[in-house]
Amino acid sequence: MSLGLDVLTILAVCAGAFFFLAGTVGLLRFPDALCRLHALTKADNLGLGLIVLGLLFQVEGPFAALKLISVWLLTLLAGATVTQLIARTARPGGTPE
Amino acid sequence: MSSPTLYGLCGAVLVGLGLFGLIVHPQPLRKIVAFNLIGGGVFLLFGVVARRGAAAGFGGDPVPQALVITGLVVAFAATALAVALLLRLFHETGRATLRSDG
Amino acid sequence: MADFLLAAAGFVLAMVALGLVRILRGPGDADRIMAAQLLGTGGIAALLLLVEAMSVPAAVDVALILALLAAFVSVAFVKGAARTEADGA
Amino acid sequence: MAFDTGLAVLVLGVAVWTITARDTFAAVVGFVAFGLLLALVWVRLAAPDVALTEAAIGSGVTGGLLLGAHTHLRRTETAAAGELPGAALRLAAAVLCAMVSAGLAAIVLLLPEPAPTLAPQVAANIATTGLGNPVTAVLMAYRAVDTLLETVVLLLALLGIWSLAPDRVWGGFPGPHHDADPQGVLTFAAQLLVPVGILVGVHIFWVGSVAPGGEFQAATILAAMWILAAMVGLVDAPPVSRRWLRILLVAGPAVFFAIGLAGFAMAGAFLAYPPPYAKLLILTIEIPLTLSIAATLALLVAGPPERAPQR
Amino acid sequence: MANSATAGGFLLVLAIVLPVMGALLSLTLGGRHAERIALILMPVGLTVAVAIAAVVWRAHNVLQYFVGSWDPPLGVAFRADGLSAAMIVTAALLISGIGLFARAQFPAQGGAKARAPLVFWTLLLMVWGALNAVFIGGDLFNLYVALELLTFAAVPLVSLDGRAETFAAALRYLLFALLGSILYLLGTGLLYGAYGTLDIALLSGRIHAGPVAWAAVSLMTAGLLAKAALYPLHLWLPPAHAGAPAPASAILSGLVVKAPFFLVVRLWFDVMPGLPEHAAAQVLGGLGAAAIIFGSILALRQARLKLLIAYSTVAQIGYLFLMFPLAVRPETGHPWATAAWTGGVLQAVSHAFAKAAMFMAAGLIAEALGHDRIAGLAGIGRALPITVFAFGLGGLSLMGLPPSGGFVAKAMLLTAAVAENQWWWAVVVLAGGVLAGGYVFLVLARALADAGEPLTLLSTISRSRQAVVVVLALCAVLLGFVPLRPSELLQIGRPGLPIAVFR
Repeated sequence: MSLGLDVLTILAVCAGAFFFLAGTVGLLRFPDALCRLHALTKADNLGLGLIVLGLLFQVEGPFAALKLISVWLLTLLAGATVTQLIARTARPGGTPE
Repeated sequence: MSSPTLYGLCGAVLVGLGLFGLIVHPQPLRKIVAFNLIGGGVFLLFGVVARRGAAAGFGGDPVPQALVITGLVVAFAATALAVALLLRLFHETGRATLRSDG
Repeated sequence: MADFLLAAAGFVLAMVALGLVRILRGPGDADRIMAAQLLGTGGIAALLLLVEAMSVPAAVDVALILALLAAFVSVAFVKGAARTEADGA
Repeated sequence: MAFDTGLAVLVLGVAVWTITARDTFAAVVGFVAFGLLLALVWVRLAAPDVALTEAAIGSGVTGGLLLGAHTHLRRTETAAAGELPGAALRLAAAVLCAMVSAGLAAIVLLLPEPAPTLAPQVAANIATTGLGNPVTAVLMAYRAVDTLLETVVLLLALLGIWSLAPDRVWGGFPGPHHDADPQGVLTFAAQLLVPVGILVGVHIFWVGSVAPGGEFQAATILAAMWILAAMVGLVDAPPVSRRWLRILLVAGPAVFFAIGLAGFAMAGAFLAYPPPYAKLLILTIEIPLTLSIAATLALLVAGPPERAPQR
Repeated sequence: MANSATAGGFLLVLAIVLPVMGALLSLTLGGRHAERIALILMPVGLTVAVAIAAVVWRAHNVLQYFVGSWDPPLGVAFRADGLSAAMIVTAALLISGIGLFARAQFPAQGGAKARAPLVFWTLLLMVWGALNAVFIGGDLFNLYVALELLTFAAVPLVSLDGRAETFAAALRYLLFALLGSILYLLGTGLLYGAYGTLDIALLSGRIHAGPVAWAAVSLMTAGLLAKAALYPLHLWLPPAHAGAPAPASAILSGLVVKAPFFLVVRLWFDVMPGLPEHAAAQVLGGLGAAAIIFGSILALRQARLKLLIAYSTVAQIGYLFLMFPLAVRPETGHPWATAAWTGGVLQAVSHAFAKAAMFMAAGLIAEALGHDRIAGLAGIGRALPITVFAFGLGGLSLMGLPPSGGFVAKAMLLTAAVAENQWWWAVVVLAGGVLAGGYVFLVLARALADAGEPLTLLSTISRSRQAVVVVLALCAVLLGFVPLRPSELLQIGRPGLPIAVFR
């Protein structure tokens, strides 16, 4: 049974890692801040989410699972807050300084 | 080379880097950041000492680990005091440098 | 399994590092905040993988604190930026 | 091993960035990242307690503090940058620092094998403390006097910060006032985060006696949550002259001292705990200590009084 | 190591706990009570200090206490040898004197004026507790915490007046002090990594010459020198010590800089006895000599009295470090080495009294005149004769003229230098004395000059405050009557005499 779970973990973690890869490629390729922002937030939140999902197959007990999910939710919240700000300050021609 | 040794070398370089920043940067805020970097390096060396002393079923010697926790809290208090002094200096004089006029 | 998770952690960190190089050079503050954001998410992901790989379940709390404090620092960022804008106006 | 090499290189890269970055904001962002990576290193070094502390204090609250300071100082940046010392001095400093690093690196390689350790002694005596977490045993029993003096150091730093207040606002409210924006995104984020954070803090405190965690980490989280609520205007710092505030700040160290002195009578020495009650006594110290440290840390970030007490 | 509660060992705990708890109490109760708490604790703390010295003297041995009954290396030990006892008594006397002097300057007040008194009295007690913790610390990390306690208590004293330039001075002081602490901490970590203990007594038995020990001691010494403001790391000291209010300057110059010096002594003579090599000790002595010469010359060139005194501190710290090349000798218990040892410690003690008296005298003069420009001192000798007299008495110690503690200290360093064929240090001691004579007479000549017209003083200076200053200056003079030979008290716990710990 644990083999099946391991396979699920590997699949989810690989998918998560792929999203990190995609996010980074996006960062490297896109020309302006707004596009980069788009690439980044989508990719890393999904990437982390998939990795958390993968690890959920490994943990023991609901409490540990709850902790993992909280980590993801908190990161989403942080990301959303910052994205608000960046979108505001990174308007075309609106770079601070 | 083992992983603890690797991090030990990393700590050694961090101390030098932080020291450089502390000496060279004219802005006090940068000096404060550099001080924290030295602190990071020093604590890392403690961590390496702790890891090397793993025994009795512990992953590391708990004594240096506890010392690092104490040290981190003290370093934070130092940073807070330095930042407060710096901000007060700035509000009083409009400058944020240590260059004295005399 | 542990080796795979460790490798995955390393891969995520490598991606983060690559992204950092691009972003830290970026012209404005927005890029730097994104850098921190990317590093935060990637770091937490790597940490979670690491915890499972090394089987030290207690260290999940480290990720929890990192996520919590990342949110805290984000708000500090936003407040700071708002304040700077107000000062500049 | 490959992972450790990569992580170490990344840590060094971020550190170099922090030191060499042209502007201060970039350096501060670099420092926050540095702290986060160090937390990973601590997990690799099998020190989860330190990783928790590093994540909470080293990266989180210190990062917030430095960011706040930078916001104030932003305008002085260009003026100060002109004062960079000359190339000769920088070169001399670089050579000196390189020598320090090289020397330290050599020492790391020369450390004796097998490494000396107190781990067996910690393990042998841990039963008498009633604790399951060896780091907590060191902090609260074997080297309790360090911890006691350290909490006094925190209070002292706070008094030092308060002492910077101009006389006319002495006893007043620390830091600037933040207006609440009930519809704002930040307020919403804070309202979500604070309860979660408090739960996490209580959890970290509670597991501290048997698993990684403890009063310093828990206190830092609680402090961060309070600062967060203050930043978005949900709460305001009380005037520093309030008696209850002073009592809250001093209560932890005071209880620590009291139980320490009671050790003379109960166990024959200062800061000694009679074994059957050791865990109970330590917990009795830790609860007020956590609250005191949390209040102290929060006020350390809030800064000196800036607004007069009467409003 | 079954029983750790040594007879009288609890006194060591009290020496730390009483002032620190007093400080916590004054922080809680506020400005009106802070002064009262400090005044009550002064006689109590003085009694504890004298009791510690008496116990050490009677037993002729190291007084030791294991905190929490945990034996080192797991636990933390407090230890008082003859040197600790001498420093604890010095600190208690000086703190009491400074406290009595400061009553008029920081009276208990409410409202907006409450800030400075509360901060001053609380920090006075904190400095006291931290100093005692440094003097009796037997564990290198515990000493680190004690050093930080001292730093955090000392830095806010600098900017107590709230003038803009003092914030810069305080910040510079803090940055130097933090660099010093972190280097000290780094050395501590290396020693633990190599020897698995931080206890000084255990470490002295395990340590052996080698790169690790050398690196650790070099780092720790460098850090402590930054805190002790030894040339060329002295830049922070003059603005900080001169900018603080007079009683705070007296604490900083008289006591606080002695703590890092004390730790360098601990490190070189107790942590690694016999290990330091002659060459390294010569370097320390050379820095000391440079401090004496440059500090004195810079003092001569100052236009303000408090800055002159502050630069003189830089010079007098230099004398302390002359004891290293003279007292570090391969054979333990060498008679000339012990003479240099006594000389060095006596210099620390007598400078503490003399400098505190001089700073407070300068404070009274500045209060009376409204300024402290040396050029404008004419007539003050007639207006405040007792204060100027006290300043002159303190000056005797700085110059090394009899009768004064400074004379005995410098005479012993001089004899040791000549007897050990290290005559170059003797030249420095003499030159420093001449230069000190120069700057002391510069001030006295101005102060005793005729103003031409009667001075109008801004405020009247009470007799009692002047009396405190004279008494402290007299302490420095009285130290001149100690016999001119190695002190028996200071040898307690030293190599040459057995360090059998009594329990």
